[in-house]
Amino acid sequence: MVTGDSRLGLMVVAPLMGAIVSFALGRIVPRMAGVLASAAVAVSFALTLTLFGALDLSGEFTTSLSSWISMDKVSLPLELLFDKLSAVMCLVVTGIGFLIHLYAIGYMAEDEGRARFFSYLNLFIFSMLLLVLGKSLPVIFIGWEGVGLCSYLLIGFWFTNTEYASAGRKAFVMNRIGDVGFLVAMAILYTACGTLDVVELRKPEVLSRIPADLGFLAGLALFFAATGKSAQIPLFTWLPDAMAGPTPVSALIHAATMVTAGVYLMGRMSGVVELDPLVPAIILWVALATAIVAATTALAQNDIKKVLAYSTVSQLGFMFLAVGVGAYGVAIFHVVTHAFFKACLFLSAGSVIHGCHHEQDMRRMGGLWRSMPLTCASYGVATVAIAGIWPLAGYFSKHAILESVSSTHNPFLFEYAPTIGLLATLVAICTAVYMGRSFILTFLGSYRGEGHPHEVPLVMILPVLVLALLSISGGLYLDGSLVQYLQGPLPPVSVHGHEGQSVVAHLFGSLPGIVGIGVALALFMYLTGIKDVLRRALWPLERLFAGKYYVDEVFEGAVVKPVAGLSTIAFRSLDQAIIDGGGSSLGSISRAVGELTRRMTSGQVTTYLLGMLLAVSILFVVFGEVR
Amino acid sequence: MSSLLGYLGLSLLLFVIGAIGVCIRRNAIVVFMCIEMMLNAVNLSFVTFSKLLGNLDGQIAVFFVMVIAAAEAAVGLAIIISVFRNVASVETSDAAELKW
Amino acid sequence: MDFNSYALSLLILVPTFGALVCLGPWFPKERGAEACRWWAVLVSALVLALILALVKGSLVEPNATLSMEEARTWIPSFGITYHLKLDGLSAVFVVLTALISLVVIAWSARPKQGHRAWYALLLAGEASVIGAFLATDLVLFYVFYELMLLPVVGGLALWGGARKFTAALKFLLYTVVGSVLMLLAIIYLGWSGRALLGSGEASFAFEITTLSSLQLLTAQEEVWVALAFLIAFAVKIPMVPLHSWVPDTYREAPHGVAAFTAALLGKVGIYGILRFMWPLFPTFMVQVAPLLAVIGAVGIVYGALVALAQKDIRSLLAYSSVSHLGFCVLGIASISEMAVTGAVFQALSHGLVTAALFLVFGAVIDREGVRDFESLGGLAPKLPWVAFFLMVFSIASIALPLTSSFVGEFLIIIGSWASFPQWTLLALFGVVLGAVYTLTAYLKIMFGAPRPSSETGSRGDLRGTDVVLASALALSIFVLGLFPQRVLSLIEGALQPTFESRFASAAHAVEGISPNDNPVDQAGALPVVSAKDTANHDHLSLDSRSL
Amino acid sequence: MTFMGFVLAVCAVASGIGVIGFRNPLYSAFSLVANLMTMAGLYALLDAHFLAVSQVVVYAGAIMVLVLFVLMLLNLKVEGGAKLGLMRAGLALTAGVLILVTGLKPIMEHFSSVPAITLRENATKTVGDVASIGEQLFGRYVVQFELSSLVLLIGIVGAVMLAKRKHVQLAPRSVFGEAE
Amino acid sequence: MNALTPFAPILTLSLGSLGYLLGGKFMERTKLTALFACVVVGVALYLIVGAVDTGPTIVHGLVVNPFSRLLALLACAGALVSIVGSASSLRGEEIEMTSEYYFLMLTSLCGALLMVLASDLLTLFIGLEVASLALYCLCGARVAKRASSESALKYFLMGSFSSAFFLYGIALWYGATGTLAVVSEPRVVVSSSPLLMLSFLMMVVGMAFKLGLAPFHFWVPDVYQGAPTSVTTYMSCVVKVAAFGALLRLSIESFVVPTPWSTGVLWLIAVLAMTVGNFAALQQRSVKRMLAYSSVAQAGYMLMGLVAFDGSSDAIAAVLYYLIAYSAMTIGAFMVLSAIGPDADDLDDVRGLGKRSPFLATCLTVVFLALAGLPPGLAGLIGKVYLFAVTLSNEFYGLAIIAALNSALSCAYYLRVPAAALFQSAPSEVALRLSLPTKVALLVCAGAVVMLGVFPQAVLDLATNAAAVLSAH
Repeated sequence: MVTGDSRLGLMVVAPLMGAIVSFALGRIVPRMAGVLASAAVAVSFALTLTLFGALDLSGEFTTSLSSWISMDKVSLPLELLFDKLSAVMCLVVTGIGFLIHLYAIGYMAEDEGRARFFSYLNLFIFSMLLLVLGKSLPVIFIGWEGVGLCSYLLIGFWFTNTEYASAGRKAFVMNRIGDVGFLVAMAILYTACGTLDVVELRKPEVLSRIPADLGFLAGLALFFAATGKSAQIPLFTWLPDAMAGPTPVSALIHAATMVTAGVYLMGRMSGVVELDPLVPAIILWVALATAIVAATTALAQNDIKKVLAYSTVSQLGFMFLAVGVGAYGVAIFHVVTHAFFKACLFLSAGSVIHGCHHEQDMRRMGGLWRSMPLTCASYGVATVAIAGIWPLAGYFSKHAILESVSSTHNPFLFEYAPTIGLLATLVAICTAVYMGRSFILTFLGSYRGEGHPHEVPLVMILPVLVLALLSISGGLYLDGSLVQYLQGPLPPVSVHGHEGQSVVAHLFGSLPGIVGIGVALALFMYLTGIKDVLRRALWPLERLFAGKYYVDEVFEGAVVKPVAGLSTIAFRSLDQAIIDGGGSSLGSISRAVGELTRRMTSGQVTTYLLGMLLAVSILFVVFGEVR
Repeated sequence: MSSLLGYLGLSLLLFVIGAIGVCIRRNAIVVFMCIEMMLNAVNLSFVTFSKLLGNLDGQIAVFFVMVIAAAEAAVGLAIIISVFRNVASVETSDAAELKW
Repeated sequence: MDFNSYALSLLILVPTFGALVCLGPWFPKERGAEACRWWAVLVSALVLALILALVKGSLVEPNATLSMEEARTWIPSFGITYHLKLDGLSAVFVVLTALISLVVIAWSARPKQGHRAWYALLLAGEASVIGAFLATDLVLFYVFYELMLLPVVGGLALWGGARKFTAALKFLLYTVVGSVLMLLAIIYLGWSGRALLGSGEASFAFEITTLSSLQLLTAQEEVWVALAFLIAFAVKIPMVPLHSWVPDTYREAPHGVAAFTAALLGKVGIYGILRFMWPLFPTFMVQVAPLLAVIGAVGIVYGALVALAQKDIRSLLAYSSVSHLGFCVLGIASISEMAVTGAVFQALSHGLVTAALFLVFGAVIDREGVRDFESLGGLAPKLPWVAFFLMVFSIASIALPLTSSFVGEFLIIIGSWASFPQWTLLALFGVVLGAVYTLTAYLKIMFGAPRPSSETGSRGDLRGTDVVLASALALSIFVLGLFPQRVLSLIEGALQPTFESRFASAAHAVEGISPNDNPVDQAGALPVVSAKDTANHDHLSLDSRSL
Repeated sequence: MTFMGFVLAVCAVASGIGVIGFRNPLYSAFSLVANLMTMAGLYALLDAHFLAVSQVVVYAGAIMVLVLFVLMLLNLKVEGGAKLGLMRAGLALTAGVLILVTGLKPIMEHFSSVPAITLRENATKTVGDVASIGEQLFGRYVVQFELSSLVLLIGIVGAVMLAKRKHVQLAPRSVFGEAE
Repeated sequence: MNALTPFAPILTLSLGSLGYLLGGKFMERTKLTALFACVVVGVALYLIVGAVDTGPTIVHGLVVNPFSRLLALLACAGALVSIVGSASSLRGEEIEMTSEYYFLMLTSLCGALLMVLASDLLTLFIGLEVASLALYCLCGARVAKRASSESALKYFLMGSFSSAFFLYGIALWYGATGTLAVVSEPRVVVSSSPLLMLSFLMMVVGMAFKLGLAPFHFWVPDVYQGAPTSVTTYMSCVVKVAAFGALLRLSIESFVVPTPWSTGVLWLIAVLAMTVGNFAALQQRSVKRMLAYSSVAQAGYMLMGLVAFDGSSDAIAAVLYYLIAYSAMTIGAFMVLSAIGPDADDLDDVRGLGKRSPFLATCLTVVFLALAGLPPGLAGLIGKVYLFAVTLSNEFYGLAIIAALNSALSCAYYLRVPAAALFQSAPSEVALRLSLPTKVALLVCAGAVVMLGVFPQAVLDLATNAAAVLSAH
């Protein structure tokens, strides 16, 4: 173990500096902002690579940023830990982050607020690095909240549109609700174990200090936190709304990195999560439900980014499936591959939007393969990848998840394993269908929009191509090895790679994806009549899907309205009427009494004299007889 | 000696009558006269006590009370005249500008 | 003449003198305004420099404990002394006072008329608040405690809004009713002190260390006396349901005075509980802790809920203050060293944040001429600096990490979980609501399409000095958020003696009323006691405690 | 109480009631004169001869003449009968009765414990003739006697100040005084 | 010669007042009336300071001891300050017969001194009447003003009425003890005989009237408002001092309180006074009436000390300290009004005072804050602290709490005056010009209000010393 490596600190600080510098300098030379910000991320990426290279030789790296809270008996330093898990995450964050920064230079070239944008983006990278590098839960929480803030700022980047700004607020608040879980977990763990250090919290002797019921609660609270950040039921509706932000943001934050923080957290705190086997079971069911709901909803969306957003939610559900069965490594594997192809998808979609003059509705696209061939190619590759078709990246990770689900040992899940497997496979098919649909609607057929779509500049297409390449090769390269690599920080997983398998087996494994894409082709390209028949037959379902399961409405009715009502009641009935009114009425009562006593002095001296006589007589009566 | 105690009772009675008069009459001069009557009632007590106790202090007190009553009369009547000049009445109910 | 023996008095005298000078004829009506401002800035900067010089040593040295005293006789026959003391606890608040005063004074926006009175009031307010933070004699404390009303009432009455007199009266009555009861309690204590001191020179004793060293009151007396203190401080802090002066006062007061009041006055309540109630009524404090926890947690949620329903910027800030200070109450109630330290830190941080918010929101109100955020909107492009600082301080207000508020709230939550998990959980919902109303307000004011109608009364963005001042506040918020440890140990050093000497015995005394009978739980409720044995080098290990 | 005393007492009460009962202040004044005279009689019965004489001279002679003079000077009308509130009278009567009831017992009973023989002895000791009163006045009470002159002086000066008028300005002046 | 020293101040005042009868015309012409009064009171003050204690054998009705000396001193000082301060306002009040005016003022002071120095009840009563009769006339000194004569009439009628009660009390005391001396031989405890109790009640009624304690307070607002402000200034201090001196001495020396019974009586009156006074003052727009009601309340606070009297000197010392502080406050408050103008009364007249005369506004603020018990008027605060202290230490918790709440309530109306003066705009912007004596007197009052709080020890010692005389009995 190496302590105090300055590279680690620099890696984190570089984007922060980038944020400040690009903000300050960017106001003066707007064009420089993107370059500066990208450079900062590049530095981080480079440092990550060097550290990653050194990891095998020297074990883990730690460094301390600040002693933060250090009192007599309480010590909560700001320390960073670079182990294999954080290394992988860092590579994803800085690597893909760098690509997206590059892309954004082109994408945001026309925007007035570029400096602000890149500054936020860099700030995000900084926060995300803190999150994945945090050695103790408070540090992770700092990053956790930091990315939430950046997400808020970037979703509402075009703040003159109140809807966008509201979407940002929604994201933040939903995340905040989740954060309650994080804080509760920290409180429980600290109270029980006296430490919040993630390394400590992996040790069985430390974990054994947690009483059983609290262990359950802590695990659940952590998962609750993760549902907020990673858009799982019940806190997932913010993610589709978050598409209000610029597309690079969607790619970076709401697809590749931030939303996977929940998965990362589960992995980091696997010891706590698994204290009570009921917690993983809950995670699994929630994840499955999320995957299904999101996938079906994606079927009925027309906004290209919304489709991708629901797809992300659904894929995150897949990751949590792995978490639920204890296959953290596999989950991380899917995080990585998902980062490749989803970032690619988003950036391509961004290019499409950019090329179509900010049109996002797929019904007004089509036939774009002619005008934007490279984008079309990348999007296609990524679609195949996410559909889970061999040999592209998605196949390996998704297959690994399905495999691990079927081999679960969790007492609460054991007997349901086949059902879960079946449902997960259905979701996989569904994924392929909606992705296929989006590809078909966007790139095939004939152009239905107005104006002339055009291919995007090189600085935008290059990152997309790199990501497409990664989507193709990433799975092959990382299959098995990544899960193996993560065995140290994460609990061992029984799933193995696919090395020995034949092509036929692979193709058989890709069957869901192939079927899905086939269905999509059938329904949306060749046999559109059937689509209409189906649509008529299954209209309630379509309604449900198109209406996003009415989750927003339910949330509005079950949470927002009651809170608003409660707030009005608290203000009007309680605060103004009773508390304030009580005080005021005390005031008016005393004024009235004052008026009364004042009127006793009527000006009539006879009355005064009578008053005095009466007073004397009362004194006599009251005190005269007393002995 | 019950006769002497009777004087004490009479004194109290007269005092109370005077006090009641003070409270029910509105003519300032009559009120003043009632007060004089109250003082007189007290004087009777003084004299009676003096008799009962066998010392002359009570009677001396009465003497001084008379002096004071005389001065009071002078002052009081002057005040009443002064009020009469301002209000054109000696009814206390007319001199009720100051109130509340 | 030794500087140190006068240093503490100087902290009070310098601003007093400054205030008197402000009133003099040398700052004439038209031309003297800026000169008067600079004079006041100079004086308050001097005070800040002075207190920083006094505190510096213990901030730099890791293990130095801060303790300065100045004691003089005042009314010997009555046992009333002029006794000032600067320790970690008071130092934190005095620094806060000096800083906030400087910022409020230097802030360019001030009422159009009456600059002399404005600066004199602010300086006098600074002097009295510092006095309250330094006094250890109860009567002296009371004097300063009442003097603090001066800037608020004066500010309200001179420059307040339409309903200023109602607001001033309400403020006054609430605080005075509370404080008069406290005065009775103080006197009762002082009298009890006489009973035990025997036939000394002084017939009464009001000095806190003397008083707290004696077990003066019977259990029942303690309840009544402590209750009187508690009510007074509860009004000041303010605790729900004694808060209804807050919205009126904050709504009607001029920005500077509102900032001053919100940032500093309530802190005296918190300080008072820790400085006076803790050492004097340890048993009571342990007994009342569950109630305080409920009040604190309910206050957090209640304040946040009510804030949600506000349309007026100032009312929103008022209720958000109620909500945020609920954390302090919760922290104090938990009687865990961590949470209490957190509570003090939270108080400090709230002072910085809320003053900043009042000033920057004040800039919005000044420029737009309206204050209910339904009629504001889209200001961000027009007022970039305001938007920037408002965002920074809003973030700090909702306690995002790396801001000082986070440190406070974090410590409170973690620390009080051991004692009151259910109320801590409730408090956490306040955190969520806090984000909702803060961001909603920000959204409504800053975001959205710019409104052409709001162009009237526009005076441009923040001025240079204001930017510097706001930056200073922001910087201190982040520095405290990132490097809180020195300040924390300063606070801790001051609190620890009380903890160790008083609460150990008090906890045993009230063992019967503890929610659980398990001895482990007892230790859990008072982590300090158990932590001594189990603390290792890096981490504080606590005995587990079941829900 | 001797027969004479009883008669005088009845007269005193009757004239007292007359003072407060007559609507015409003049009749009240005459009743008061009567009352004062009965008092003088009572003093005489109580061996306070000097006081009895003074009573007639000072009260009936001086004070009442003054009162009557003022009454005549101001030419006062009869007090409005309708205005005499019944409630007020009732309250005053109640209060008076209460005082009487609560006061009478302690006053009357105080000397009941004193042996009658002592009281009779005491009674013989106090004869308020001019000599004995004069001795006291110019002996023990000389200071008070001198001070009483001050009282009378105040009466004179006060009356002068209040009743004498110089040039009266009737036009009201402004609250804030005038620039001189 | 020593035997005569108690008379020296009395003699000075009476001879001084005679001086007005002899040289009044001359003094009026040369405008020396006020100066002469000041000189006389000054000499009297000096003589009081120099007066040696009379021993246990009391000759000719006067007693000098630290207690009576302190009160006499206070009365004289109060009179001096109010005479100095209001000398220049007589003209505005249209009081043209200044020599008579000062004659009456000196004689009433003389009466007040008699009240505190008297060793027998006869002297006390004469003093009471001297003081009262002179004040009745003084109240009507603005002969052409209706309110003035009305207040004189009211004061006169009610004062005489209450005097009758007081006199009856003396008669009953005489009947019960066989003596007219303040201190009976042997001393009798009030609750030992019903007659004494009756006597005590009667005397308390008489004194409560003079002090304006509820329910005998009806005259206070009308008289304070109607009388010339200069007289109100004088009266609010001197009468209170004298009556409190008399009440304390009667209660403690004559009736040997405390007994549970007498405490009950006084408790009730104190509570009634502070409550009625404060509530009635709450809604006043007339500052003079408001101050009048407040004086009712303040008298209630002071009575609290007597209620709490337990035989030790603390309680009485508290009353004395508060009396001293209160004198300064009330003189200051009324003097500010009379400095504004002869008819300044409504809150509107005070408005914008800060602009018209900053000095006056400052004095007003200090004094009113002191009345409310708020710093920087520390005297009020310390005085209240002391009173509360003795009340609490003798376990009158209810009384203390009532008083505390009352004093909180009182802030509501006290502070309206400085608020109006400082924070509201003036109806007229004319700057006020104050005469030098007024300024000096105001400065003395405001200074005393602050300094009595900052350096209270000397005064506290004095008060404790004085109180020790009473508690020694």
